[in-house]
Formats: sequence, structure tokens, C-alpha cells
Amino acid sequence: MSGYSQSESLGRTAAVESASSARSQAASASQSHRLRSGGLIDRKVPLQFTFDGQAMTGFAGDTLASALVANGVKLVARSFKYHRPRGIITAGSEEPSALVEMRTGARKEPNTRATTQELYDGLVANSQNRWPSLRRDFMSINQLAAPIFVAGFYYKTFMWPAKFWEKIYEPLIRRAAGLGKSAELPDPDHYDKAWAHCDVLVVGAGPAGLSAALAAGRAGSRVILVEEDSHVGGRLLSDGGEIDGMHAEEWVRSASEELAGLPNVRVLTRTALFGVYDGGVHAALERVNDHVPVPGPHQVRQRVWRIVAKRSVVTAGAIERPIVFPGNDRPGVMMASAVRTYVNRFAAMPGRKVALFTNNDDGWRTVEAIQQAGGDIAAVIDPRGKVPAEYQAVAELSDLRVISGGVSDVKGGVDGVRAVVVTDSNGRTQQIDADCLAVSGGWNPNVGLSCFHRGKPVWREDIAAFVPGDAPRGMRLTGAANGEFSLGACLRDGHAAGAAAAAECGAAGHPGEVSEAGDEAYAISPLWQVRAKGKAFVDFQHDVTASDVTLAQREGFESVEHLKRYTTLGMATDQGKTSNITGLAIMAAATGRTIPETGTTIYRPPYAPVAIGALAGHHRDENFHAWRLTPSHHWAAARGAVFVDTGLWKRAQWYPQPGEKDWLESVTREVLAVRNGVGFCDVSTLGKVDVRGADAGTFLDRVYINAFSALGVGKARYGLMLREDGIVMDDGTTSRLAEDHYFLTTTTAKAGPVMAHLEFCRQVLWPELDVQLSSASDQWAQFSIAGPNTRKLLQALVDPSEDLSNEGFPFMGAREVKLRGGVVARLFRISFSGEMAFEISVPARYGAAMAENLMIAGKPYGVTPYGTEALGVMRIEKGHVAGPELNGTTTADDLGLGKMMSKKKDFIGRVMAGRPALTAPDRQVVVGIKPVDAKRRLRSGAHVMPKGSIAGPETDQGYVTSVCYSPMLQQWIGLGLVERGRERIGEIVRIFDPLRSEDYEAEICNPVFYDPEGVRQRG
Amino acid sequence: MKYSIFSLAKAALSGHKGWTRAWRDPAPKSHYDVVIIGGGGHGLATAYFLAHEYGIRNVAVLEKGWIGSGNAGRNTTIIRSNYGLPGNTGFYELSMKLWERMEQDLNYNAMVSQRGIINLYHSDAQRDAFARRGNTMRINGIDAELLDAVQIRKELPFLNYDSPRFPIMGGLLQRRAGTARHDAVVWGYARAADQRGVDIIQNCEVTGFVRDQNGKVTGVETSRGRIGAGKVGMAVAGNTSRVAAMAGMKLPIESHVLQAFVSEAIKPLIPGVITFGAGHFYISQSDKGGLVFGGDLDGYNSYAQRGNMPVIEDVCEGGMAVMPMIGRVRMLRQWGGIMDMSMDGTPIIDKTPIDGLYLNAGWCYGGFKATPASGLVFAHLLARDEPHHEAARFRLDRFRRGAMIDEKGQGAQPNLH
Amino acid sequence: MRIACPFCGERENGEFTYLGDASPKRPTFAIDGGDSPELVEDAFYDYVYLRDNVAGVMREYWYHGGGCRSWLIAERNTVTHEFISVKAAPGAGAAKPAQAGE
Amino acid sequence: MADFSWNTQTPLAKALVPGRHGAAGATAGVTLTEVRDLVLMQVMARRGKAADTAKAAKKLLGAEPPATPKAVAGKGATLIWSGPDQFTVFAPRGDEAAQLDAMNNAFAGVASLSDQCDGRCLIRVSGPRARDMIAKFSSLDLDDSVFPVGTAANTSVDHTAVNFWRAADGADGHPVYNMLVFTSFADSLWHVIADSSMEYGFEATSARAA
Ligand SMILES: Cc1cc2nc3c(=O)[nH]c(=O)nc-3n(C[C@H](O)[C@H](O)[C@H](O)COP(=O)(O)OP(=O)(O)OC[C@H]3O[C@@H](n4cnc5c(N)ncnc54)[C@H](O)[C@@H]3O)c2cc1C
Ligand SMILES: NC(=O)c1ccc[n+]([C@@H]2O[C@H](COP(=O)([O-])OP(=O)(O)OC[C@H]3O[C@@H](n4cnc5c(N)ncnc54)[C@H](O)[C@@H]3O)[C@@H](O)[C@H]2O)c1
Ligand SMILES: Cc1cc2nc3c(=O)[nH]c(=O)nc-3n(C[C@H](O)[C@H](O)[C@H](O)COP(=O)(O)O)c2cc1C
Ligand SMILES: [Zn+2]
Repeated sequence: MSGYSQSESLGRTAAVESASSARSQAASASQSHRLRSGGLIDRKVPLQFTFDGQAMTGFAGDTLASALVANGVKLVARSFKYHRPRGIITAGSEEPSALVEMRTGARKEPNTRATTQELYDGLVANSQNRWPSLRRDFMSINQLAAPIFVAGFYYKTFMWPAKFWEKIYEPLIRRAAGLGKSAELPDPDHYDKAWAHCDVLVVGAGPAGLSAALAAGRAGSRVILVEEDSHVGGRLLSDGGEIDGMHAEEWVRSASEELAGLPNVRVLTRTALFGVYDGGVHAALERVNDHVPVPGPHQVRQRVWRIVAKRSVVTAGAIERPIVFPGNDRPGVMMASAVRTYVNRFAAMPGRKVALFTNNDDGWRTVEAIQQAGGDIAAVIDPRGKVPAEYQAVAELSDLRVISGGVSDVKGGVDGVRAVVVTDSNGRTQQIDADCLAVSGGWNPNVGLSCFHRGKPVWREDIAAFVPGDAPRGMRLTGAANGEFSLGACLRDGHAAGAAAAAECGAAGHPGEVSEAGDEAYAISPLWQVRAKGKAFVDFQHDVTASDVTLAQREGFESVEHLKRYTTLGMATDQGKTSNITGLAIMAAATGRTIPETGTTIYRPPYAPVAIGALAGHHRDENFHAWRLTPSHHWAAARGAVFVDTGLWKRAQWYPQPGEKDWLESVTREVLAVRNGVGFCDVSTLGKVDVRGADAGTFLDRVYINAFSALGVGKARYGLMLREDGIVMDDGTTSRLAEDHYFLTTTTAKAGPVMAHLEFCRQVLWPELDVQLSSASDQWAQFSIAGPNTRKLLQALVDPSEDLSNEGFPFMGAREVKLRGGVVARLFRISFSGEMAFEISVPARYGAAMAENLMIAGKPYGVTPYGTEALGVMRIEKGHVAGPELNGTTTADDLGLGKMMSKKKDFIGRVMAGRPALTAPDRQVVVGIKPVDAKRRLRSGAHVMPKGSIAGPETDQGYVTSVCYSPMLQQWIGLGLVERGRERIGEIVRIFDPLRSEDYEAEICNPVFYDPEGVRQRG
Repeated sequence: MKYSIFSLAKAALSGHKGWTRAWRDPAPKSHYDVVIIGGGGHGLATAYFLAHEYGIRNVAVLEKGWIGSGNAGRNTTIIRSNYGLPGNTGFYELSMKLWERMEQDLNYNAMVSQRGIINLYHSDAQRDAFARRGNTMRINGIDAELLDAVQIRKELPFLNYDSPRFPIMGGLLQRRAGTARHDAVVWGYARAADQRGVDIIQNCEVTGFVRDQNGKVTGVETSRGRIGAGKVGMAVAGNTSRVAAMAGMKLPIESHVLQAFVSEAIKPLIPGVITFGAGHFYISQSDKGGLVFGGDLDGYNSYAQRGNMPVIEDVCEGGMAVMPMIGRVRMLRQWGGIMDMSMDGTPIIDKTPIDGLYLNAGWCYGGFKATPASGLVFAHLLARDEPHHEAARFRLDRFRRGAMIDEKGQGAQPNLH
Repeated sequence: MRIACPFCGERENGEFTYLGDASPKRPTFAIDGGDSPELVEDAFYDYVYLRDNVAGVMREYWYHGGGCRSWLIAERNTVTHEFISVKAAPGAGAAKPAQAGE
Repeated sequence: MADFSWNTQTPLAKALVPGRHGAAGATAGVTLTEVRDLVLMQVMARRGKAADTAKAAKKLLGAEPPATPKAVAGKGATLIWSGPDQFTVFAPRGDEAAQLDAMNNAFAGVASLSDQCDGRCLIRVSGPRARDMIAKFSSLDLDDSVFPVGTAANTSVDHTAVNFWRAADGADGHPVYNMLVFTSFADSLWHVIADSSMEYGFEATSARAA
């Protein structure tokens, strides 16, 4: 339970430190709407915070929303489109309206729900999407244009003149759209990701979840219980009740104590499950340190959990739904269950005179809650007419004003609700003074998680709501999430589900007794909308009104998905948790289809929005990807080498010397040092594969286009591999170290893919062959030593017994040699540079020493370490192809290596390489290119066309693939892929490079610019 | 009814009661000259061009769900013509030109927004590859600029230039590229095609083909009955192999899932489209304010329209590497669509070996930008029985001939394209 | 997604790389004489390019490169992503294959 | 003639800074130890020679190689499963050449050997929070019921292959895990492990293989 316990304690200490007794006095003063007693807040720990710069106080245990309520704040936000004044509507993560900008500077965070943000001392929050101030928002003039700004209006206009879109219309729309501002500095906080494994994952710690976790835990299975809230208990924290004869709060406490005592159970609070993926992988976000000003030292802000669970029990509860009527968005109109949460859990009074509008029994709980808190119920409006049996007594006792009808308007402004206009069943309207309107349109089971594998929820008439349909494998839904709304049922079903899930995972223990509670009735007669004049909102955040829905219907956007996309219903940060069902119900009414026929839109992860930083975890900056270092890396670094990231490798690019003005000067020096003396380069990044077994030769014959079984022991050979589609895959030299042992090398870039390919050939294509493969890439530190003095240098390094003469060690020879000091090395006489050269490998531990010893042995000959740039220059001077030529579209013949293709055997790619278009005479093939004007700089990516031709698709004949400044030819040269190139040696062509505004002439030449006869490497 | 600020104002007076359906909801007729399978962008655009450009109006578009319910309704809306190989270059530029006049042609605001695309490069090799591509574009009369790090900084000051790993060296910029409001493209073509007589038939799934004794396709079986057709055009994207199988055809196509992501709406942050060359990440910002971003395919064959965590994490890691300021912005929604990945990453628009059956497929993750041109050239093929000159290379037999158009050089490995 | 490697047990799919349909078999042919180049090319074209691409259960190659380096043949439902079975390729490990190529 | 010294360098030469790092506290939550001077040999049975290979192993090392992902102790060596019909022999380095020759001879003709003495770097992770720490970068389930002492796994960390096995619990009663990582990745993976350990506080050391 690492993350959790850590952050918990940290949270408290942070809070405690801030509790200075002086403040405690002041504290309660500002909290005009705070109840004297009760609630799960710690009055001993007052917390200072500011909203829009105004200083206020709350208590430990508050959310930002409950603190605002306690401070009598009603207006907290402006809506997306019309900039209507908005307040707090819910008390959970489904909140559509009360979004604020949290924190400042690099930690600024837009669109945070005030209802889920825990209060901490020094918290700074600001309202968003308003100018200049929340009370006086200039953009609220949009309301005047409201008649035009209906759903989809922008598709019908802003078309003329076309040019105006990017310049005028769009910038206006973009500036108006969006809610908060994001930080524009790198996020300074850290994040990480972790894995967890369990038998049973329980999602949500209300009564159902707690009893499920208890049952599964007692039975002995490995359980993880995740709870989005800072505390376990769910609705029990708000609605109380009696369980096993104890008060609900006590029961929650004893339940969590029992869970804490079970070693096989892990409870993660502040942790929301946001995704359900394949194979039982669940994703959750733990808000480790969002309840403190900044994470402590070595602490992360948030952590993403991937929880691998065999079974899951989703007890995520239900979400109360609003009713659509004019003015239903005024600050002070609140869900009835939220009113109870603020009153009971936070001891904060949303209003002194509360009107209640409900179409179901559950809403009536609010009456008691308000009355017990000492507030008045202005009236209860219930379209069903009569008082539910359970509440008869209460109603009479407090001679409650009960009206059979519906709310048809709400009076008020930026300061919130002033009065509620009610139209009763016989059409008479009356106005009722109230400063808060509690609304309950019934409950929607929280089915989202059950639909993430594209299962569709099913309609249940009796509760007028969708319940989970076919859920992902291994997932059970119970409690309110499954439409079980009585406390007793939630406890029973939770227990049963927990026990069953545990049993399926093989847990043998006893799940213990079921906790008992009453089964209060839940009667509802659906009411979606009160039809009356005025804007009646369905989606509060996106300002989607009932008339937008019917307009969409008129225009043919009848599918719920069209409705969503045309009106943006349910596309806000709350994903329509409080609006989707209502919206589709109104669409159903408009089309005359039933609600189930109309159906729901697709539910997608995340369940609640997740910070991108959390999903990235620690993978940013230098930790973006892993890196690989060569054995001589630190040695090179000490000599001031400049490194370049090639794939994951960090390679020495060149070694600048004091006084050198640029890289070109350094690289040129390195090349000349090699060509005239001797130099060395760490080439350990090459992929190296030990190919062993009786059939190793046959195996290589089939993967390479040329033959290897005939290669003598102690010999090396250049090999080319094709993909099965006939295109070149990779190249490298492979040596035969023993009858049944080849040492194969690949390019740096392709080491991984080639290894996978070879294993595929071994295990899938030719399982009959006796071949074993193992990567030796990291075992060896490999250096290329090149230049006329190479042999002299090596002679000094190897044991005197070793003969390195042309006879004793001919070109393309390969064998083990003993070095002075006893180290055994592998020596290969191969040359990439075209010079007399060797490649030598020693065990990686000697890499640094080898570099040092090469310096010592080569001192008399001015030995020079060189980097990848010089390596590149020399390979281009020699016309050796590399990455830019092996670009995944070239054939062996394009590269001038067609003759290597054996006719005597089948090999990977042989057949497909013969297709007409791959053997056509007009293909682009590798040639050398040198500018006619020797002072000209040639650039890769420039195109080649006939001299004097006009640039166009027809004249485009190829391009320059690789270039370098050749110190030997003392001019820029390059390789290119040019149509019919080999037939055009000597031709002058046009080099066209419009991107860099260059246009000049060059000669097509033999790609081998330097020592074409190859005498030097044999030397 | 013509759309304009005036018609809007007028409608406002009557509380917008006056608006009529954007497209009709006709019952299928027994026979059409041309039946298009698939009510995505391509199918609807094809119908529009058949009616508008080639005078063939007795056309039906059959959509198994609601129009735009496939990838047209799921894509990250990038439009561009920055391709490097013959065949692609001209075709995508034709498309770009059609985008530039679409809204006026259709009398529908599809929010075509040419805010530019920048492909960042982080190594000399990448720069050279972009230089080659950019020059190809310029040679074909397409706008392209190669920017260095200093110039990029001017355009995008907020990127992570000091990255110790893959520092930004520059980028390839196409200013005319940008985004468009994907759903609106579907609705715009639907409305315009409908106005020209095309029947758009939703909730009508094609379940088989009707063939005559010579094997010629003469109609389709659907969930709403048999519908006769002079010619049948397939534009079913991720479902291509399934529909082709109904005609006994096997194609060089695999279906793969590509995920995309959108953040909560925030005030304008990102000017145009940015792609991160050293990671799998690209991003833009919708007019509504959401950051719209994505990355690689999940990598396995799929028809599930949803993906898994590894790619989600990979994409967000790329995002944080290149623009660490978005760390606190929240991902709001995540989804997947099914790509018809061809074996060389390039589309196929051609007659099939079966008489009367025509194919428009293989769009991979790049078909949204192609919508208008795809509609035009497919309509041309259906009307004239010969390929449009800008689509002459998108032939089905190119794999057999070895004439692949492989921009990425990955070969017959669809999940790598 | 989790894949049950027959050697390593159930692992995260990040450890595996995907190749695709395992049904096409690499054609064998006589180098000189025998079948006409055309026919051989047709056979290879089929093998390299054409796919059933089924919506449903598919046999496919996965490589446990981030684990035991075995090539695996899985049966997986491309609509639900559920794995039905995962077997080792005939040549994984040192076992002598029952019959070449299968 | 110049003389040459052949000092060896470990891939953690720079990354490993001995001592206490990260969160302060009485005891470090994690201890990271680079285990040096090893002999590592990858042994892959030839086609149809798995049984003979096992015999040869038994003869030379006194233990049958594990047929499933496990690590078994033999005479002065540990045999770690590293794939079907293959395993890695891990031993403290003595007379290296002799050790390697012995294996080459013992397995001649029945198995292919690949010298990995320098191809891998061994990082040992222990301490009360080792498991929580490893959970940040490894998807393995390390619960005792699933991963008891002696269990081995080839897995990947940060997209690179790692041979992982659980050694006998430490003196402090906490589990001990071994991670064999590729030499070229060692510097990078060490940073991953160290970063993951910061919140628990960790002790970094190195020791000769024993
Ligand atoms: C996440 C994601 C991001 C993307 N990003 C981009 C981007 O940025 N830029 C870009 O250019 N492209 C992008 N694409 C690709 C682009 O969306 C597609 O290539 C393009 O939409 C495909 O053409 P379409 O619109 O006709 O396909 P679809 O919209 O998929 O149309 C095919 C239609 O055929 C219907 N259909 C299928 N079978 C039947 C049947 N049997 N009977 C009747 N109807 C049937 C389907 O329901 C569907 O509506 C992206 C795709 C995805 C999934
Ligand atoms: N009588 C009625 O009409 C009615 C209707 C609804 C609920 N209720 C009452 O509400 C209670 C329902 O009990 P319950 O346990 O089913 O639900 P609950 O609402 O009590 O608990 C659900 C818990 O799940 C958490 N949660 C939701 N989504 C989550 C996610 N993605 N990740 C992590 N946590 C998540 C919530 O924070 C909450 O704590 C009962 O007491 C019932 O009587 C009554
Ligand atoms: C450019 C673009 C912008 C989007 N913006 C939002 C958004 O602001 N809010 C939202 O909920 N979804 C948004 N979506 C995602 C859609 O809701 C939906 O998930 C996507 O089109 C795929 O459809 P599906 O989820 O129904 O399969 C956006 C999608 C795209 C392509
Ligand atoms: Zn495995």
C-alpha cells in the first residue's frame, strides 16, 4: 500500500503544520454557511484559500466546493458558449459546471472540478472563461446572440469570403472556445506508473464495494479496492443510515479497519479506475499529492496503476440526474443528493430556504437532511402528487408545503436563485422564495466502466434507467451501479459478488456474514423535461438546451451519435454523466421512438479525465527512452567527444581539438589522419550474433543472397539479406570462426529486427535445421582500426607470436589473436574505410583499456580516434552503401550488388526480387555525384534531373542520398539514386534543391571515388 | 435551404422551426445505376462527384449504421499533401486543392483550416529524408519549407528544445496543410449529394452480392432487402476484407486499430499540426479547444475499434518529451478506429477482377485528407471505367508487378506503415 | 492485453512483437527447372501479400522478444481480442519438429 | 616495446555512486548492489539434444538445468532458465579461462554455448521496499504465492530484455531479486531503478560475486 500510506501521512502533516491556533478563531467567522456541528471535517484544522483572489477559510476534510458552499459562494463559473453564470451542481467527479483553474505558474491546471479538489492550506483557485471578472463577464453578451448561436450554427455560416476563415472567424471562435488556460511552462512535478496484481479488483468503496471487498478478502483472495474519493464509504458518508445496528459511519470505520487488518487486501483511496483493457488489465489514477500545495521531496504528484485482475467487482454507484426546465442552470440549483452531501458530510448549508423538486422517493431524503440541519424547506414539488408513505409523518409534522407539479422557471442572477416558479398539475403557476433548489430526476447507474469493451447498457423500466448489459469478461456489477438502490440490497449483492469472484479465483476461505440494513423503497415516475418558455439546459457545460436537441431532430440528426456530434451534447469534461440520458430521452420523445430504441452513445475511457503527464510517468527528458552506451563511452567523453543519439545508442560523432572552428574541420582532420596514418573508431554498436550448430552454414545460405556454407573457417565475407518481398533488409560481414560457428554482424539500426527475423527463420521456416542463435552484441567491445599504419600499430599490440602479414593474415581473414598482457581478442581483416584496416573485438570490460592501449600502441604513428562522421565520409568516398541507400525500397541490383545474388539456391526474397517492376531497366540505382563547380556544397535530399530540363514530375529522375566533404578529393561529393544511373556515368545533370534555393550542375560518376581498384585495403 | 448568415437570422425569428432535414431519409429503390457501399467520407464524396461531376444521379449510398460512423467520425482530421512518392504526390495535392474550395462547393462550413503542419526532425538523416520529400513537393508545385531550429522556435516557442535526447533540429513545414471538422465533411457531402438526387440510406448493411450467370455483380443483398445496381463501388475502409470476402475476394489488406485522444477543452495553445519525429506523437487543437493527438497503430489485427494501454502510454510519453507543458492537461477521451492497412501503406482504387465491382480501399491512417480526391477519382473510375490520371498508380495488381508505393519503406508489414 | 507464453506464462503484450497471419505457408520450389517462374511468383505473391484478414478467430505469429525469444502461434479473436490458445512455433527450443514447416 | 595494462571497467562505472540516496530515514527502503566478476555462459541445447544437454549439465555442475522458469543451485554455479531448452550458467569468476573451457568441453556437441561474461551486468535489489520499487518498472507479479524463492523470468524493463530471478531471502528477512541486464543498457536501467527507489531511500553498493 506504499503510495497510499505515504501520501496519507504526508497529507496530514502538511495540514497539521498549517494549523496555527490564531487562525482557528478567525476560521469559522468567514464561513457564513457552515453548520455549528457535525460533518466529517476537522474544525481544529482551519485552512486558508483564495478564490478569484478573495481570501476564505475552510476546514481539513473539505473539498474546494464544500468550502465555497460554507463561505456562501454561489457563482463559481461561466458556461462554455453563452457565458451564463453557473454554480456548483454536484458533489462528485460528475460535476459539469464548477470547474476552476487551480494553482499558478508552471503548475497552473485548467478545468479542475471544485467538487473533487481537496482543500489544502494556501490553495489558490480562479474562475475561468470570463473577462474581465466572473461577476461582470463581457462575453455574456453572447446570450444576446443566443437566438443565432443554436446547435450547429457555425456549419451554416462563416463561409464567405473563404480567406476570412483562418484570419478572422476561426481565431474568434477559438478564443471564445476552450475553458481554462493551461500552463505554458514544463510541468515541474514528477509522475510514475506502477503495476499491481490481484484476484479480485473492487471498484468503489460504498456499502456494496466495502462488503464485496470484505467478502473476497475474508475468503482469502488477493483483493485491491480502489476508491476515487479521499475516504471510503460512498453515499453512506452523505446519507448515513443504519447497518448491523450501528450508525453507517461507524460501520464504515469498522469495515475499513477490518480491511486494513487483512494482509491480502490493499485499499487505494484517491484512486479512480479510468480504463478497462484486454486480458484483465485495468488502469487507475492515484492522486498521490494533489491535496497538498506541492509534492514532498522524492514524491510524485500522481501515479498511474495498471492493475491486472482475474475478476472485478464494479460497485461504482449511481449518478443522480437533473430535470430539464427553464433556469435549471442558475447558481443554487443543485442535485438533491449533493445538497445532502454538503449538509451531512461537510456541514455546509447550500441554502437557508431550500425548495425540492423530485420525481422519486429518494429525493425526499433531502427534507430530513435540511430540517435536521436547521434549514427550511420552502416547498417540495413532486409531479407524482402524493407524499411517499415513508415521508408522510415528516410532511405532516413540519406541515410541509407539497406541490403537485413542476418547476417552470427559476428567478435569480449572478447571485443565484431568488425564487422558484412552479406550475402545478392544473396549470396554475406560483412563485416560491428560495435561495437553493434541490433537484432529483432519479438515478442513473454508473454503467460507464461496464461499456468500455463496447457492451451496451440495457433499459430497466421499473427504475427508468439503463443498467449494465454485457460487461467485459470477469466483471461483475453490483449495488447502485447495477440498479440496486436499497442499502440492504447493496450490502447483500456486494457480499455475494465478492464471495463469488473470490471463489472463482480459487479462494477457499469463508466470506463471513452479510451486513444487514433496511430496504428503503425507490419509486419513480420518469420526468425528463418541464416544457415552458426559456432556456432549459440538458448539458450544462456545453450549453446544450432542450430546443437544441429538437432542432437536431428536425434537421435529421436523429441518431444519438449524430445528436452528440451536432450539438456537442455529452462532449464536455464530464462526458455527459449528468446529461446524456436526459438528452436521448428528449430525442426519443421528439422522434416517437422508445428510449431503448434510441440507445446510448458509446462510452469510452477514461472514466474521469487523466493528466497526460501521469500517463507518461517518468518517461520524459533524458528518460524519454532508454539509452545504450558503448564500452569506450566514458573514455570518449573524457576526451571531449561530441555524442549523437542514433536509435538508442549514444555514439561519438567527432573529437573536437582545441582551436578547431567547426565540426567540418575536426572531421576532416580525423579522415586525413586515418588515410595518411592510422585511426580507430568504436563500432561496438553493430549487431553481433553467434550463429552455431551443425546446419549454421545452410541456414546462412538461406537468409543471405550469397553463399556462406562454402566460406572457409578463419574467413570473413560481406553478406546481404533481403526481405521476403525482394527488397534489401540489411548487410554486414559474417565470419566463420569454426565449422559450426559463424559470427554475424548487422547494421546498428537493424540489430533488433534482424535478430527477430533470424529467429523466425530458425523456429518457423526451417525448424529442421540445427541452429542456435544468441546475441553477442554487448559481449564485445569492437573497434575499427584503419590507415596505412594499422598493421604497425597492431603488431605492437598483439603477442609477438601473431603473424599479421598479408600471408599470415590475408584480406578478409578472421581469427582469434593473443594480445600483449594476455587478453584474447577476435581480429577481422575487413575494411569499411577502404584503407588497410582491421576490426578487433575484446570482451566489453576491456573496452576502455583497449581505447587507451590503441592510443599507446599508435602513438608513434599519430594514431587518432575518429567518430561516426569521419566513418561516414570514408564510406562515401569508397561508395559503400548505408542507411540512406538501404531505405526499404531498394533492391540488391539498385545498390550495384545484383551480382551477389546466387542462382544456385533459394533464399529469402529471391523470387519476389524477380518481379518485373523490380527488375525494370529504368530503376533508380546508386551512383556517385560530384558538383561541376568543385567549390559547390552538395546536399542530401537535392533532386537530380537532366541538364537544362524544366523541373517537374516527368523530369525528376532521382535524388542525392548521402553527401560529405571529401578531404581526398577536396570537394563535396555524394551518392545518389538516379534513374538508369549506371548507364549515365560522366553525364552532367541538373541538381535541383528548391527547399534551399539551390540549382546547379553535377557529374554522375562511379560511386567509388577513392582508390577504385582497392589496392589500399589489400596493402 | 441555402445556408448563410441571412438564412440563420431569418430562421432565428421563427425560433429555428423552419429548418428541414440536411438530407432525406428515403426508402431504398429496387435498382440504382450505381450503388456505393459505405457512408463514410469517401462513399459520400464519390456519390457527390458522380452526381455533380459526371451527371450520374441515380445513385445510392448504403450505410450499415449512421453516416460517418466509421473512421470519418473517428479521425484526427489532419489534411496535408506532403508526400514524397510519384502517385501519392499528385493525388494528395489534387485533394488539397479540392479542400480549398469545398465549403463554397458544398455550401457547408467544414471548418477547413489551413493552419499548417510541421514535421519535426532530430537528426541529419531525418532532415535529409524531409529534404528529399520537400523537394519532391516543390517539384510538383506543392508548398513546402525546410525550417531550422531557430525558425521552428519562432513558430513553436513552447517545444522542448533542450531535450538531452532528441533535440529538435528543425522541421518540414507545409503551410497549406491543416485540419477540417471531420463530421461536417460527412454531413456536407451528404447534404450536397442528397440535393443532387443521391439516396443516402442509413441502417442498411450490405450482407452479400448478387451475381449473374457470368459472375457479374448486379446488386447487393442488404439488411433492408435486395438492391439492384448497374455498378457497385466499395468504400468501406476498415471493413474492406469482410465485404470483399462476400464476393470471394482476398486482398493485400489487413485491418488494424489506430487510437486517438482528445484533451479537455483549453484556450488556444497549439497553432497548427505538429508531428514529433523522434517519438510516436502528433497533435493539433480543435476549434472547440481540445488537444487532438495520436501516435502509432496498436500493431495487431483488430476489428474492435478500441486499443490498449501500451500505445496510450507510448503516445503520452512522446507528448511529454516534445512539449512537457501539457503534463497537467487532462486526456478526456480515447478511442480507436479500424484501418484498412494496405501492404505498402498506399491506397487501392481500381476495378476488381469481378465485373461490376469496384474497389476504393487501403487508406490506412491517411484517408481523411484524401476524401475529396478519393471521391472524385472513384467517381471517375465508376463513370468512365478507366482510372483518373491522378490515381493511375493505385492499381490492385501493383503488388504482383512489384510496383509498390512504399513511403515508409517497411515492405509487406502493414502494422509498420 | 496479456499473452500466455507457453514457456514463460502470462505476460504483458509489451513484451511481444506481432507479425500477423500464421496461415500462409512459404512456398517451396525447385531452383532449376520444375515449376515455371510465373507460377512460383504467383505462389509467393499469395504468401507475401494476400490475407484473409478475418473478423473472428485468427492464427497469428507473436514473438516473445522481450522474454524467452520464442516465436509463438496464437489463436485470437480479432473482434474481442480474446486469446483462445497460444502454442510454440515448431522450431522453438531444441525439439525436433514433428514435420518440417509445421 | 610499450606495455599494456588491461584495467577492466564495469558499465556502471559512472552511474553507481556508492552510499545513501533519496528519502532520508533510519533504514534504506531499498539496497542496490552491482554484483561484479561473474562468469556467465548461455547454454542452448542442439536440436534433439535437450536430454544430453541436461546430462552434461548434471555431470559438470551437479544439477539438472531447470525445464521451467527457475534458478537452481549447482556446484559453485547457478543454472538460470533463459528460454526453452536453454539456460544461463552463473558463477563467481575464478580462473575464468578454465571455467569456460570446462563448460565448452562438457557441452561439446550437445549444446551451443555463448560467452556472456561481459554481455550482461548483474544488479541485485533487496530491502523492505524492493517489491514496491520493482513494481514501478516491471509487470511481473512478485507476490510470494506466484514468485517464490528460486523463480526466474525473462522479461523486459523499459523495453529491454532482462533475466530476473529471486534469490534466497536476505538476512533481514526481505526478498532479494537479481536482474541480469544487457551491458550497454546498464547505465540507463540503473537510472530507472535508482529513480524508482528515491521515494523509499536507497543504499548503492557493489560486491564481488560469491
Ligand atoms: C484514430 C484515427 C485517426 C486518423 N487520423 C487521420 C488523419 O489525421 N488524417 C487522415 O487523412 N486520415 C486519418 N485517419 C484515416 C481516415 O479516417 C480514414 O482513412 C478514412 O476516414 C476512411 O475513409 P472513409 O471515411 O470512407 O471510411 P469510413 O468512415 O470508415 O467509412 C466506411 C463506412 O462503411 C460502412 N460499412 C462498412 N461495412 C459495411 C457494409 N457491409 N454495409 C454498409 N456499410 C458498411 C461503415 O459503417 C463506415 O461508415 C484516421 C483514422 C483513425 C481511426
Ligand atoms: N434510494 C435510492 O434511490 C438510491 C439511489 C442511489 C443510491 N442509493 C444509496 O447509495 C448507496 C449505493 O451504494 P453503492 O456502494 O452501490 O454506491 P456508492 O455510491 O455508495 O459508492 C460508490 C463509490 O464508488 C466510487 N467510484 C465511482 N466511480 C469510481 C471509479 N471509476 N473508480 C474508483 N471509485 C469510483 C465513488 O466515489 C463512491 O465512493 C446505497 O446506500 C444506496 O441506498 C440510494
Ligand atoms: C477532432 C476530434 C475532436 C474531438 N473532440 C471531442 C471533445 O471535445 N469531447 C469529446 O467528448 N469527444 C471528442 N472527440 C471524440 C469523439 O467523442 C469520439 O470519441 C470519436 O469521434 C470516436 O467515436 P466513438 O468514441 O463514438 O467511437 C473528438 C474527436 C475528434 C476526431
Ligand atoms: Zn516466453
